[in-house]
Order: sequence, then structure tokens, then C-alpha cells
Amino acid sequence: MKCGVISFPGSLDDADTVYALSQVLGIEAIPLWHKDRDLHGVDSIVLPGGFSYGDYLRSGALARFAPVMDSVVEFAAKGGPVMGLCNGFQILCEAGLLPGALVRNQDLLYVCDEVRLRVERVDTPFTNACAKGDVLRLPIKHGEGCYVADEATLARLENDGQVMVRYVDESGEVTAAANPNGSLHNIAGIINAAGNVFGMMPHAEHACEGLSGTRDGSLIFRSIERWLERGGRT
Amino acid sequence: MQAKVYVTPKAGVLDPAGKATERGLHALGFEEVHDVRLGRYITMEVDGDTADVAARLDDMCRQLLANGVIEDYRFEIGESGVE
Amino acid sequence: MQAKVYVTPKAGVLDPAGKATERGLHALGFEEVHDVRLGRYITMEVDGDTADVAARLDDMCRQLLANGVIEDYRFEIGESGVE
Amino acid sequence: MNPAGVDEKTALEHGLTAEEFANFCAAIGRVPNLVELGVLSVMWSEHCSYKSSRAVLRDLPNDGPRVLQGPGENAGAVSIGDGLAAVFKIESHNHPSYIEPYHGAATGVGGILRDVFTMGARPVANLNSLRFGTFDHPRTRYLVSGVVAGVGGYGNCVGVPTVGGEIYFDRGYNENILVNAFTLGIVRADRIFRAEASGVGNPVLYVGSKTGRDGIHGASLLASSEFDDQTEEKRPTVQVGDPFTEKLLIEACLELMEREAIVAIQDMGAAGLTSSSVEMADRGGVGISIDLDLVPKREAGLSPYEILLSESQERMLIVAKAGAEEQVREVFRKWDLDAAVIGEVTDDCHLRVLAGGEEVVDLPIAPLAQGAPVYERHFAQPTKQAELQRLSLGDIAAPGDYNRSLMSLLASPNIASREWVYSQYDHYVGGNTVVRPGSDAAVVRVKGTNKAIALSVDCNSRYCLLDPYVGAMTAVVEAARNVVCAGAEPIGVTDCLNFGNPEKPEVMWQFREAIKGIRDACTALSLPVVSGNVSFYNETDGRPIPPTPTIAVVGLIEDVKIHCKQWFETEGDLVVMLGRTREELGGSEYLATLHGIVRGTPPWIDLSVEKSVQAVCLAAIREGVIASAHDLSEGGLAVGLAECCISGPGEPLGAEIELEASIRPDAWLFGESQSRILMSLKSRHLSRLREIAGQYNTPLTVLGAVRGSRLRIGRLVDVDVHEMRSVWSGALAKWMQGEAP
Ligand SMILES: Nc1ncnc2c1ncn2[C@@H]1O[C@H](COP(=O)(O)OP(=O)(O)O)[C@@H](O)[C@H]1O
Ligand SMILES: [Mg+2]
Repeated sequence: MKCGVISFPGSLDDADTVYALSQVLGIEAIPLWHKDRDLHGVDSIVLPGGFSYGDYLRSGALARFAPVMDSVVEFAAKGGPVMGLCNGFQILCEAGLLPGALVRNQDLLYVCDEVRLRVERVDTPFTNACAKGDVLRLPIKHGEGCYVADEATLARLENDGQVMVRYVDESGEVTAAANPNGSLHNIAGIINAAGNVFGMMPHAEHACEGLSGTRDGSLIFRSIERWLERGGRT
Repeated sequence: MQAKVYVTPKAGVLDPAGKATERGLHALGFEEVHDVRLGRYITMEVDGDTADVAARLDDMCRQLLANGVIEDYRFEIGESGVE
Repeated sequence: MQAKVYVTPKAGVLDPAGKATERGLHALGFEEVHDVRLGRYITMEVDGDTADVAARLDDMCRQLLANGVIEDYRFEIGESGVE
Repeated sequence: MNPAGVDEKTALEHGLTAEEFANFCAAIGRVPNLVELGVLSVMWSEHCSYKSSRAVLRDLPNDGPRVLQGPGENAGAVSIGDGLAAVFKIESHNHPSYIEPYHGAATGVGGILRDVFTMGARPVANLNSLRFGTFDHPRTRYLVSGVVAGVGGYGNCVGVPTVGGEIYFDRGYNENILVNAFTLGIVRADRIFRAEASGVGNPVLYVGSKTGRDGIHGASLLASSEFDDQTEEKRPTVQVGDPFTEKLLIEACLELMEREAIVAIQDMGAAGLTSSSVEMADRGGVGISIDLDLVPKREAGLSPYEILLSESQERMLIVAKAGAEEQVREVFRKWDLDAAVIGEVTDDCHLRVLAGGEEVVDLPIAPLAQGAPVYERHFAQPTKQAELQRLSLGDIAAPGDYNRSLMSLLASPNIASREWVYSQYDHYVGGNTVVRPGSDAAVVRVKGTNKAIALSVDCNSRYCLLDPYVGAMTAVVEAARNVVCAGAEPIGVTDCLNFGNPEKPEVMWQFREAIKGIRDACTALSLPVVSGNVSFYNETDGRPIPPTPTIAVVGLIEDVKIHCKQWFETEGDLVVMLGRTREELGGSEYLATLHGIVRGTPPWIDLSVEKSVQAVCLAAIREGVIASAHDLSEGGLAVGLAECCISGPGEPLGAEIELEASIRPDAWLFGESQSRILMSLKSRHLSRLREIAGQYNTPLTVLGAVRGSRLRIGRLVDVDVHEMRSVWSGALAKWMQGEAP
């Protein structure tokens, strides 16, 4: 696996993602620069968290115009696995690679915490190392993580099983109390119809080394690795 | 020319910021307010004449200033320096 | 009644959001724009008649909707349902 | 050279005294013009010159085997081995935060970050120390939410984790809140950059944001004069922070530092371009000449006076090697930032400033910098001090219901869980956070090594009000104890001294007593004070704040795996206490919250006992004989036990504790005797812990065991741990919603 990690101006978790991949999981990680269209032959791409361009207008709004994004769109169109975490998720939505949008948290407060996530689908490049219904522990840290979409889109996401992870309580139940930001249907992450573009608010890269507890994030990266080894099959 | 762009949450799309603002106003004793919606108000100077400025602004809104998935927009163009 | 509130950064006060947006527009080829300022546009329904609604709105702006230290505000009051 | 000299009246309006003005005129042999007066007034302001504190600060110990950089630079530095240094400093942004809580706090964080990365260190952790008025004051909630949002808004966006801090509420801050921000960075010891200009002819470069009218006479003058009803007029000068630009500035500066292009670098903080150029020239014993026409500006029509005094954020001044200009430009272009040559280093030891081809400033550096006045301010113990310390416990009725007393303490703003605050701060970014906020000290791993840094910031200003000497000592030893409880050896201190008007003898007395306390505690614990900040004039309408010498301690953990948290781990573990509980209730949270009494003498500290207690705890953690360690502070033993039961991430645990009724029960439960640490451990390790304690002849008491789901203390306390947790963890949010929990 040769994973590209994009740095936009204002990306913050890019170095941490490269570190988690290369130093913790032993996966080759290639830093990609926003001004550079060349993807340097990577077979998977991560859009990391942070505040690209300050996220001043709308989170992710400006990053999608970076030169590298043309190549990402092309890469995704050819079926390459693309994952956006936090700000990366916001960018993928702004770029139209994923439906819906992420808006201010319900209580308008930034939230940094550890959450429980229920894995809703495992036949994907990003979750095949998990079992359906697994409850993962991952950190979140965002001010605009409230997932919204119109009724039709929501219905489609639910019917076509595009909801990948949901905020749940310890016992794996979807509850209002377990929802940290007001996301509709407790949605924490979704996948596109083609099944190769995935975005979620929680930070897998900060849950690989297990410094402050959970290692569940490594399951996500291992899934991509496995999927690639199997020649793009789960 | 001076341009004013109004970006507002689409009807039917959840507007947490508006809801929170409404709660805040009620908490301060302004019970008479409802349907509070929070949008953006963007002002700028644009070189060019009205006709093509309008076309350009429409592009700016569609490409960047508004997110069509959740937001509507409209704009006004006037002489610079006029309120 | 329907109220529209316009909150804008005070002249001279740094507006990082406006700055970033202007840069973005230039990058997209809209070089003709400058002095981009980013403000808020708040719409709401308010019960009461024009006179006291105006007074109440002024309170709301000073107490919550605008930050008097770095922002200016103004508002319009009209009949509900009229754009 | 514009000759129009100013008169004394203008000088007074600039905050100078007639005497100061006369002295300066004598020193330069003429009367300065208006622009020069602006330069002088900020350089001689309390904020920049430390004129009231410098003489006293000399007493602080700032040397030691690990010290690489003591006070005098942008930040201090201590060695952590492996050829690495920890660079850190704490700074206040009190008045700006009171005027505009969000941006005041945000720019405070931005400023301290620049102090650290200007030395070549990558910022890896932030702390924040906050003081507000009580919740019955109309502005408190507005100020708290604004400040916390601002600290988070800047730190989260700039990508530095906020891993700890403190927040307290006291009437004494109703109209003068405190916002102190701390940053720690890591740098190769042989790559520390300094702000010492040298090399006549070397170019002076301006990098970062453009200059606007922000904060003219802001921080420098705001922080140098009391608040009054005129304050409103100063409002428009408050700066707005741009953390996105700061993030780019950090990356650009650190990248440039990898090359051999920089001679000296300094951030433009208070008094912006003026203080940075004067201080850099002064340190290097050279002159600097700059041309204001070359300064990148945000708006047209800025006067030389405004450009020189602007406090626009996210700007740095660099003295580069001649010929390296293009290298600098290239790096900053990569990060989409301005970089402009605005002048050069000269040999005449003058500050020369050109504007529109005219020389608007020509002043010798020395009188501006070292020449600044140094005052030995008068001091006198407040007449009410003795009365304040009088406390007869006999008149204080013991509580009828200790369960209720404990519960109301757990719900009190000063003891309740701080989660409402720190959940608004990113504590993961950087990927080094080992112990997140919520334990005695935060622990941050040092990348590329096995080591970790432990951090804590502390000050009990109630103690300081009752006895500034003991209170300041307590701040030092508690911060150190917190760090030790995490398994770290304390290696350095930075202090933020927040006081009232130093021209008042009572305030100066408090200040001198506090310095003595810090000096004695640091000397006893062999802790160097390598950096710090003084904030005077924290008063409103003549009322000084409680003296608040905030102390941050940095500790070193050799093996990141060997650290400790404050909460109980396992059912069945023994609960023991290091140290001794005396009948001390003076200045306690218990007296304040449940009896409305703020008086008496704060708990006494025997520094040699404190030293032993810390040594025992550290040895025990390193040998792996204990499972948890929690320092006892506000709320005493009962609150400490409760926190051990409920502050962990998992299910809360109960405990069965025997009551030792040698002293009055409320003093035993809620008294705040110093030098005490609560520990839990496997019973099989007890004998070893006894040995260690014996070596340092430190008292060790077995209090009971971790058991069940209730906290039981003798026959006095018996409460359900889930009940305790819900009250304790929800209280601050409730206070913020305006409901008393
Ligand atoms: N303003 C703050 N920002 C971040 N963390 C905070 C803040 N205030 C308190 N905390 C965290 O909450 C915990 C409890 O704080 P405190 O009661 O001061 O601990 P102690 O009494 O042991 O010094 C600590 O982990 C501290 O770092
Ligand atoms: Mg404390």
C-alpha cells in the first residue's frame, strides 16, 4: 500500500496521519502538496483533518479548488480509494464527491472527546477488517461536524447502505445523548454510491498508536491495505 | 461597483446556528422571535459594468460563496460608496 | 413582522474570513474583486408592531447578535412574507 | 528630521511622568518629536520595561545544570537530554480579554506561540490559566464563554493541542479577569534561535500579516494603566487574531530555520515593530534603520506613528544574512506569506526610521532599552492583613450532614469537573498526548524519543490574598506536586505574576512577598525560573485583584510508559495517603463555599517535607509499585477521594475509608493541608512503599480500599459514586446555563 496524504494550507493532522501510517502501521505514506497535481503513483489517498484555508468561509470550501484536487477527482473516478477525515470529509462534501454537508455543531461549541461508533457496513475498502455492528472507540475534534442533507438524499443514503458509521452509546445503541454534534440519524461517516470514497468526522489517525487509549483507528487503515492486497476486493 | 451577496440556509435544511441563536434570544427574554435563520452577508468591490458583473457574481456564488446543497443566494449590485 | 439584521466587521478591523475569501476568489480567476468583507445576515419573525419591534431588535443586536467591539449592525423591518 | 518637539503635556498623555520625560530629554540632549514620543512611551511602559518589577525579579533563581536559556529572551529553555530542549513561557492577556473576550484570549494564545517558535521550537502543547468573577456577576458567563471559545478557536485552528490549565471563580475578578496562556515547544538544543541583531549591513525583513491600525497603544498601554470609565474609548484598539495565518507563519519560520539564513528573529508582540527592532538592536549592541514605506500595509493612509505602534498580529521581524534575502522570500512565497526587506543593521546604535524619504525617528537605542527607569516602589503590609488572618475555628459549626457538604463542594465552580472547558479544546492534534486534561498533570510524548513532558499550572489566589508569601510557595509546590503525581521530575518553571497597581505600597508588598515565596520554594526544589511575565494594574475603580502569581511547572518523564494518572484503577486496591493532615481550614474552599468565610492563614508548608513527599511519590511510580497518584488541593481529602473515584474515563469506583478522628472531622475531611498525595496500589506492594517512605521518613497512612460503588468515609460520608459523578461533571455546564446545580 502506498498512501498519499494531502497537505492543504491549514491542514493540521497531515503530519500525524503520515506518522501513524509509516511509523506505527508500517505503511508507506507519501505527502502530497496542494499545489502539485502529481499523485506520485499512490494507490490510496487520505484528506486529513485541520482547518484548510482557515475554514473561514465554510469548512472545506476553498480546499476543493486546490490543483491537487483535480487529480483526486480523477483518481476517485477511476475507482481509487479516497478517505476524508474531519476536514477531509468536509472537503469531499464541498467537492461533491460525497452528498450532504457538515454544518456548525448543534450547540455551536467545538467538541473534543472520545466517541463510540457503530460500523454499519463492512463490505467496503475502509471497513472490511471490522465486523458488522462492531463498536469502535475514536476521538472527535471539530466545530462543524453536524451532518445534514435533504430528506431525499437521507432516504437514499439509508436505503442504499451508504451510512458507514453512526454515533452510538457503549452498548451500541443510537441515542440522542450519544450524538455529539446533532448530525441527522447520528451519521458520523458515509460512503459514495460507487463505494470508493469515504468520509467521516472521527480521527482514525489519532487512534493507531494507542498513546492515550484506543487503537481502533488502525482497523480503518488495515482495511484499505487488505482491500488493495486483494486487488480491490473485500 | 459594490456588490452585496446574501447567502441563506435552504428552507427545510437543518440550521443549528439559527436554532441556537433563537434559543439564546429566548433565554435573554426576547420570546417574541421565531424562525431565526442565520446566513452570510458578503460585501465586495467589483471592477466592471453592471451587466457582466452580474454574470460574474453568479459564477462566484455558484462556485464558492454559497454551497448549493444547503444554501440559497442572491445579490445586489450598486454604485460604490452608496449604502 | 419580518426582520433582517446585517452584521458587518467594523471598518479597519481585520477580517481574516474576508481576506481568505478574497484570496480564494482571485485564485478562481475573479481578479476583479477587492475589499471582500464577510458578515452575517440574520432573518427572523418578530411579534409586535414596527415601533417597539425596532427598539427590541436594537437590544437584541447589542446584547447578542452583534459584537459591538468589532462589528457594526443595521436592520430592516417589513411585513412578513415579503422579500 | 522633523524637529517639532513635543511638550510635557503630550508626554503625560502618553503615560510618562514629567520626571521620566525630563530624564529622557536629558539623555538624548533634545526634545523628541511626536513619533519618537510614541516609541519612547511604549518602550518605557510598564509592560515593556518592567520598571516596577525588574529590581525585585532579580531574586528569582534562574540557573541550573539543565538551563540553556534563562529570562531575557522570548522564552526560556531547559535541556531534556537526547540533544533536545524544552522551550516554554507563560504570558498574560488580561485587559484585552476583558474588553473583547474571544479575540483577547485568542490573540493571547497567538502571542505566546510566537514567543516559543521564534526560538526555533515547534510548539507541542498549550496550557491556559483563567480567572473570572463569580456567577452572580452579570458579565461572568459572557466572559467565560468568550474566553474559552477564543482560547480554543485559536489553538484548535493553529494545530497546537491545549492539554491542560486551570480555571477559578472569585469576586475579586468580577471586573478584571485573568487570561494567562502557556506554550511549550521542542527544539534541538544546538538550534535555538535568539533575538540578537548583529552584522552591520545585514538586511532586516518583515514577514507575516500586513500592518493595520490594530491595537495601537493596545497591550502596552492597556496593560500599564488601570481600568476606569474611559476604558470604553480604548475598545477599537483590540486586535483580531488570524490563526490560519499563524499556522502558515509557524511552518514558514521553522522551514526557514532549517537553512542557514537567519541571524536573529523576534515576534512583533506588544508595541509591534518598535519593540521588536529596539530590543533586537539592544541585545546585539547595534543599530537598526528601517523604512516604513517598505512595510506591507493592510490599509492606506497609515501614519508613521501608527505603523510603528501597530499591534497587528501574526508578524515577525528577521535579521537575515546578507545575500539570503531571496531564500527568505522563496520560503514565505511557498506558504503564501509576505516577506519584505524593510531596513538593515547599522553600527551607530541608533534606531532610525524613514517615512516618505524623511527621517521621522532618530533615537539612541540605549536610553530606550537599558535606559528605561527602574523603580524601587514603596511597599507596606495592608493594615487589614492581620485582621484578615484572624480565624477562630471555635465559632465555626461543623456541618450536620457531611454528605451534603461533600456534594455541594463537588458542585462548586472551583471544584466541579472542568470538562465543559477542555472539551472545547483539541487535545489530540500532534499525536503526542498521553494523558489528556482531567488528571493532575498532562503528559505529552516527545516525538522521536522515549521521553515525555508533564505539565501543570497552578495558583490558589485565596491563599495569596491571606498570605502572599505562603500562597506563592503553594503555587510552586502544588504545580510541582501535580507533575510528580504523573511520574515526572520537575525541571523548570515559568511564572505569570498578576497583581494590582504597583504604585500602591500594599500591592507592592504583596508582590515582594510573592516573589520571596517563589524564590524559597524554587530554591528548595532546585527549580529554575527560566521565563515569565508580569501583569500589573489589574484593578477596577481602585480595587486590586487578589494577588495571582500563576506558576507553570514542566516535568520530565524518562520512559513515557512509566507514568501515572489520578483516578483509582482496580477494585480491591489499597488507598493510602502520603503526608500529614493538620487542623488547617484557613482559606479553604470549604470555609468559602459552605460558611461564606474567606479568612485565616493558608495551610503551612514545610519545604523539606514537601520535597520528601514528592521524592517518595516519584520513586514509587518509577518502581511501578502504585496504580494511581492524586495531589490533594481544593476541597481536601474528601474531595480528593471523590475525584479518585469518579474522574476516570471508565465506570466510577467506590472506596471504603476509615476515619481518623484525631482532629475536628471537617478539618480532616475538607482541610487543605499541603504536601499530601493520595495513592492506590496492590496490597502486595505496600511493604515496598513503606520502605521507600521510610527512607525519606515521610508519613504514610493506609486509609482503606477501593471497593463497591459508594464512597464511604467512616460514619460521616456515604454517597453513591454515580450520583457524585453526575453532580460533579455536570455542574460547570449548569453554572454556565445560569442554573445553580
Ligand atoms: N482552562 C483549562 N483548560 C484546560 N484544562 C483545564 C483547564 N482548567 C482545568 N483543566 C484541567 O482540569 C483538571 C483539573 O484541574 P484542577 O482542579 O486545577 O487540577 P489540580 O487541582 O490538580 O491542579 C486538570 O487536568 C486541568 O489540566
Ligand atoms: Mg489546581
